[in-house]
Amino acid sequence: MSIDRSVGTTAAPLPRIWSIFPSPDAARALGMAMLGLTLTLIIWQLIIVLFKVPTYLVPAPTDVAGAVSRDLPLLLEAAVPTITEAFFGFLLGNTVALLVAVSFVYNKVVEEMFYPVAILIKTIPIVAIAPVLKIILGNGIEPKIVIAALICFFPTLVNSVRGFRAVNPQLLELMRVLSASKTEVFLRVRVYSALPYIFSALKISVTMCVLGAIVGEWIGANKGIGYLLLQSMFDFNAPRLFATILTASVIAITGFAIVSMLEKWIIRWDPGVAM
Amino acid sequence: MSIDRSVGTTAAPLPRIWSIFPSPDAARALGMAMLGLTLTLIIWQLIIVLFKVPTYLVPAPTDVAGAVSRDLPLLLEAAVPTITEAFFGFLLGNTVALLVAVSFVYNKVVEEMFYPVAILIKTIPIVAIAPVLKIILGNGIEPKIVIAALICFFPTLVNSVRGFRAVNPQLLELMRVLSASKTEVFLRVRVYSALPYIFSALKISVTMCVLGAIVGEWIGANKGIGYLLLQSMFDFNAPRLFATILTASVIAITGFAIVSMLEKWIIRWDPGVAM
Amino acid sequence: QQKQVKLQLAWLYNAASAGEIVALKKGYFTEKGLDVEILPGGPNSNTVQEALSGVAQIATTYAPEIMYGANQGLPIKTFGAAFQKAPLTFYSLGEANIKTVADWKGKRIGAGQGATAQVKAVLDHSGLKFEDITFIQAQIPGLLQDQVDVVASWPTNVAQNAPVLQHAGGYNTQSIWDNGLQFQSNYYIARTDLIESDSDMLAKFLEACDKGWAYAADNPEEAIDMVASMSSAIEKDKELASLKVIVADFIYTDETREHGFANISKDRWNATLQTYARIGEIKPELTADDVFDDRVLVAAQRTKR
Amino acid sequence: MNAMAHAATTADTGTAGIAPARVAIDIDNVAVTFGGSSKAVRAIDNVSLKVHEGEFISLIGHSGCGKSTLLRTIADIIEPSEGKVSIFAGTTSSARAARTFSMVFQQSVLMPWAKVIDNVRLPFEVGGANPKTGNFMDPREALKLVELEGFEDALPSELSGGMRQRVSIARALVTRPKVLLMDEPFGALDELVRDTLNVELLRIWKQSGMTIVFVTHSLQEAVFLSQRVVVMSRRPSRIGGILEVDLPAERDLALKDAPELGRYVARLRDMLGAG
Amino acid sequence: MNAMAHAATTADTGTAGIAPARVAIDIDNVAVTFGGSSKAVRAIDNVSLKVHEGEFISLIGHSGCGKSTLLRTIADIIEPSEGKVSIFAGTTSSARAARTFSMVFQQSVLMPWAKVIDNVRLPFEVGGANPKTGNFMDPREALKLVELEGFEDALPSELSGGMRQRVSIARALVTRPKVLLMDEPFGALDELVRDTLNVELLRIWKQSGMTIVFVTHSLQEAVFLSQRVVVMSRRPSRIGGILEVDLPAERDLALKDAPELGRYVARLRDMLGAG
Ligand SMILES: Nc1ncnc2c1ncn2[C@@H]1O[C@H](COP(=O)(O)OP(=O)(O)OP(=O)(O)O)[C@@H](O)[C@H]1O
Ligand SMILES: Nc1ncnc2c1ncn2[C@@H]1O[C@H](COP(=O)(O)OP(=O)(O)OP(=O)(O)O)[C@@H](O)[C@H]1O
Ligand SMILES: Cc1ncc(C[n+]2csc(CCO)c2C)c(N)n1
Ligand SMILES: [Mg+2]
Ligand SMILES: [Mg+2]
Repeated sequence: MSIDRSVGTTAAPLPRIWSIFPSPDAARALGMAMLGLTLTLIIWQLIIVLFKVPTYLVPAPTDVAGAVSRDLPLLLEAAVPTITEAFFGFLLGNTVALLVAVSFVYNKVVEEMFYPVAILIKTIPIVAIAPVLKIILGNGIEPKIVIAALICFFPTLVNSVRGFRAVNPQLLELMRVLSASKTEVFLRVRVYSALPYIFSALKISVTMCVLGAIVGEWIGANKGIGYLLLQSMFDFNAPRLFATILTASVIAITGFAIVSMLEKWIIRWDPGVAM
Repeated sequence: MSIDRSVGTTAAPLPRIWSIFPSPDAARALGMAMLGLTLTLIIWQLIIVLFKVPTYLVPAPTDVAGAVSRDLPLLLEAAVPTITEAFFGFLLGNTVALLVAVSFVYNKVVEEMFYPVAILIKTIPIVAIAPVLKIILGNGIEPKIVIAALICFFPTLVNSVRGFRAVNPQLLELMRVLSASKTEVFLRVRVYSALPYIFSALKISVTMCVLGAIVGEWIGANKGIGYLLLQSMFDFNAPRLFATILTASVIAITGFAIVSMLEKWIIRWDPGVAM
Repeated sequence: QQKQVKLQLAWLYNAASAGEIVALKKGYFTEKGLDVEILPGGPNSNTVQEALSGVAQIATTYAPEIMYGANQGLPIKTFGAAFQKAPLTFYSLGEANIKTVADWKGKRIGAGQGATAQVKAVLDHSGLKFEDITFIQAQIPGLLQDQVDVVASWPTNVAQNAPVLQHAGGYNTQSIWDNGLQFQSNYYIARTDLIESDSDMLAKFLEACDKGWAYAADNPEEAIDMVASMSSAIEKDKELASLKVIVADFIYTDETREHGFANISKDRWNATLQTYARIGEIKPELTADDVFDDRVLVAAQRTKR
Repeated sequence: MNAMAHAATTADTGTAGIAPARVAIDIDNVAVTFGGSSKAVRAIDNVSLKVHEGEFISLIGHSGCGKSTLLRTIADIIEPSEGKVSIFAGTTSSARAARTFSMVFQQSVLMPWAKVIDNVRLPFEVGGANPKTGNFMDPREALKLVELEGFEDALPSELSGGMRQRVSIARALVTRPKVLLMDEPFGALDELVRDTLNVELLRIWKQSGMTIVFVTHSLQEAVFLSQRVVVMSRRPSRIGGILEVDLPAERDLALKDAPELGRYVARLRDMLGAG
Repeated sequence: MNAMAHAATTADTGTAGIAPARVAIDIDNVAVTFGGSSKAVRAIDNVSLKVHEGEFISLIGHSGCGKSTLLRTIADIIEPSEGKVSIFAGTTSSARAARTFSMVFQQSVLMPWAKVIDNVRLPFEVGGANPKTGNFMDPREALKLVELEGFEDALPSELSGGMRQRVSIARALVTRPKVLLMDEPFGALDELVRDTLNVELLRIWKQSGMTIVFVTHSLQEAVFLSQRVVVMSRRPSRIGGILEVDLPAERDLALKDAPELGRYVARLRDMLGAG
């Protein structure tokens, strides 16, 4: 049963120290992930073989593996700009989302007025504003960062607004008795209550910002995963196309793993508990 | 201070009854949303006028208003298929996400193995697999539903996995003493603990599924918001393009409002509290 | 003193922009006193808007975009056309036995949403109506998977068409060019006011492109190397095949032999505009003068080849 | 017979009764170590104790000495690091599955989203218990027992601290368990309610032949209720001594102020001080 | 002087002391009504009481009668539906801002993410309190006072129930407030610790001249600590009576078992039963 985590064990675990090296836990998770991916690949290969799916449509994992080994330098080279764009887009989008969420929590009226505006911005297709972005931000990395940021902004906004409000009311009473200012309540209580929600959002947006960077590259680029994707599509080079998608996935999965590790490191208390 | 909600008031509120009619609260929220949107439109108009932004790039709200009034029947007609696709995509994507989240929570190994696979699926750009989707699902409404579902699947997965785990450990101990089965723990405790997370995810995915339906229509449709969007873009009809985007936003905002209302109706206890 | 000029391409760097890239790499632009930057495009780029809004002074784009832009009164015109013929061609597998557009009746016709008008125009030319066919958004895989009977593609994209070209049962084609829709492609466009005020610069630009394309035609391998040096993911063999088709069938035609590189035919523009007006795509009052300004072509020294 | 003479520091003294009853709970050399955030804590060490069927036994000891830990070990929530616990000669987990025992937690553990009545009804709805076939109590009757009629439909957040604790007690009684584990059940109750519930508990105990393990801080309560009082020493906690209470089986409230009870209390105080 | 003679049912009896002290807390005709999920509950009604500076006053009453509600009204957490509360002739909210009072909540309210020492330090870090200029206690000293040295770095989830409550007490003492509001602070503590803390509290009280309002369920504790004991009647609660405790100012533990204390307790029990 999942209760196990509250069970005292014979041997006390070693004291937790901050380490950048993967823990045995992380190694196990990695192994399991590999297993899961391998299984998926096997099923995929089986489907390709059994249903005789042509390569130009969906290549078999073996074809993709061939493309990966052939095009590895190309894939790695393409990964660099995309990772950079995704990274800064992630930072930008989430920072803005958190700031907006804070303003929403500080001021209900602001929330009621501008939550719909946030949704409106969310529903603008990138193509519709690409020229504007190009005019304002040029042809460099900036518009791609902004697009990645735009795409990962919303989940963090919604989750952190929720999180900042999911506070134990008794803690709020305590803070009131201590005459804590809104900011102090925020920094001492709401932030911690919101952390599980925020990390959940970061996990969503870390994958979305990779997609955002890719779509951002589609407004015009000659490098990056998005570019490679387009070129492979245009060339009907399905193995390379799927190798490129796989590269994007690896970037996203790595980002997800990093956020998960950060989460484990930061949320050391049980987020379900309230004292 | 936000503590106010725990403050007893002189007059006891009327007992809460389920009503489909908007409450005074809802009316106020609607008013505020209108105010927020109006303010945004005014700022937008000012920017257009002050910076002399040409209409072909970004039209002024007045131009868009003209397009809306001219093209209203067209917009409404286009909204119908898109709403249908988004709605079914929302149902499908969230149902699958919840089921997968449940399987993850039931079985840690499954989670470790297939969370990365979920991210992989999430990072596949729709355009890249559009031909495959078309072959499997045809040219009807199905591929659009599937794309909308794909797009809104991930936030719900991540949030509900988190939510199902954010359980007060004392409640788990209680359920253990009562020898509750995993399913019972699930239905009686985890579901409720996860509800704030799930609703947060639904708010994210309700907007995303509209975008998903639009993107779905881009790979092949002759009606719907996505079709109209592309057509307006081809025609350089910027006012109509933005009127279409606005229609999409209205759909998304309405979905968001419905989910928020459902949330208020279902989560009647304070989600920050643990007894 | 070099003049800074930006060229916004309609697509990624590839064989279709080999001439321009060669001109850049070989310094032909510099020779003309132009410091050119070539910006790649993509599916999320809109070159008409970008040329209008100053992202670039010059852009390349396709005929429908230009007509729709003119239809909206956008101040943009073509001043040259790298491709003398629009390549759009409809492919069907040999077994389907579709020899002419007339055979399309009752068939499933596949193309992108943007090519709907072209399909209409071609149907109109053969006396068919749009309702006589089933229009489906599709690409080559749709044809191979029997989702459509006919599919639109560009013969210049050799890699995409390979499965059809190698199809055991053979294949049939109907190009729009041969079926009543004779517009050109890969037009050079600029703001109307720029064409009026600085046709000299645009003429120099065109002369450099002319030189670039000529060099690419003579040294296709080297041209592709130059393209590849700007875009890492190019597959040289595929691109070389494309370039050869592009040069042989689209850059240099009887038209260029007579009038010179990048020539635009006013009559063709007028005919195309009429066709588009007839099928209800644009206003009937548009003429070639609304989409084309010939002063650059006139001013430029162009190779006849 | 003088009760003092019966005080013993070993665990295996017989019960006060004449008929040799079955052993209900056999705690055999149990130790529990927690792996904490900074260091491992050995909460209890080397605890052995036999509780006989039908016995009422109290645990007392200093705050933080391990009373709750011992109770949670019996309830199969914590696995002992060393030694083992048997219930009616079987494992704790089979006893748990058979609903042999109920537990009242130190802090009232209620589902914040469920009405009071649904919280009390919980044991019927999970773990395979069927109120139709079992010898169960009516939830409303249980609520009456703890003087909470009229609050059936209230949410836990609308109750006072003592009222919440009484809901927990009602929930534990409702299945009429053979063994009742109570962790400071009456701690938050005023004397009057506490007295009532003390008498009520004794009545139920006698009527049902239940075995009760009762943690309390009130020495008076311990003596008043129990046949034996187990005194736990400071951490790492062992059994510091056991006091047999040789008072008549029929006990009424008058006994609370009686000098013989006072003598037991004084003796217990000595034992605690020495521990 | 016989204490019984001083028992009164009106609130405005003077203090037992000779010097006419200032009024610290003036509760003037206060009523509180809660709007519950099913029906409105009037928790307290028509309560008037003057607490003098330097007084130690206890509140007793049945579980759910409104003791916590009254304390929370004084602490400016709940706004009274009728009447008003003044603290040193000012409003409760200015007293709160001035850190005139501290409060110990009925259920220990701790930040689950913060170490014990950081929980105790909280009052210094919010609300503008500056430990350098104020007459404040060292957090470690406060922890020592509640016998928790060595647990500075533990997380609240690693503490026993009683230990958590002691952390709350330390946190309340650390600012050396002029008024101390304590809601069953010693409810979860064993008698020995409770006795120690009783004596310690009396010492601090006398030394500092604090005013203390103390909710307890132990009549003995109420009498032992207080100068006056306020008995609250059943819901809707009013003041059922006030008992003046005319015991010597110097009280030591021996007094707990003294017959004169017993007489006061018996009297209180009668008053409670009547209420
Ligand atoms: N999850 C945990 N992690 C680490 N230490 C723990 C944990 N739970 C309890 N402890 C430690 O075990 C010891 C015993 O705790 P326990 O709750 O059993 O005490 P208790 O006797 O019930 O005290 P109280 O009377 O205050 O409730 C305490 O010192 C506590 O710090
Ligand atoms: N938020 C609330 N909503 C509705 N009713 C409430 C709320 N809080 C308290 N009450 C009601 O007010 C009454 C008084 O509660 P209060 O907590 O003051 O009791 P108390 O005297 O402190 O009891 P205890 O000794 O059990 O702690 C109770 O009947 C309770 O049901
Ligand atoms: C399948 C297909 N994809 C994209 C385009 C648009 N496009 C991209 S590059 C280019 C010019 C050819 O190099 C064109 C027209 C198309 N027409 N057909
Ligand atoms: Mg305990
Ligand atoms: Mg209370």
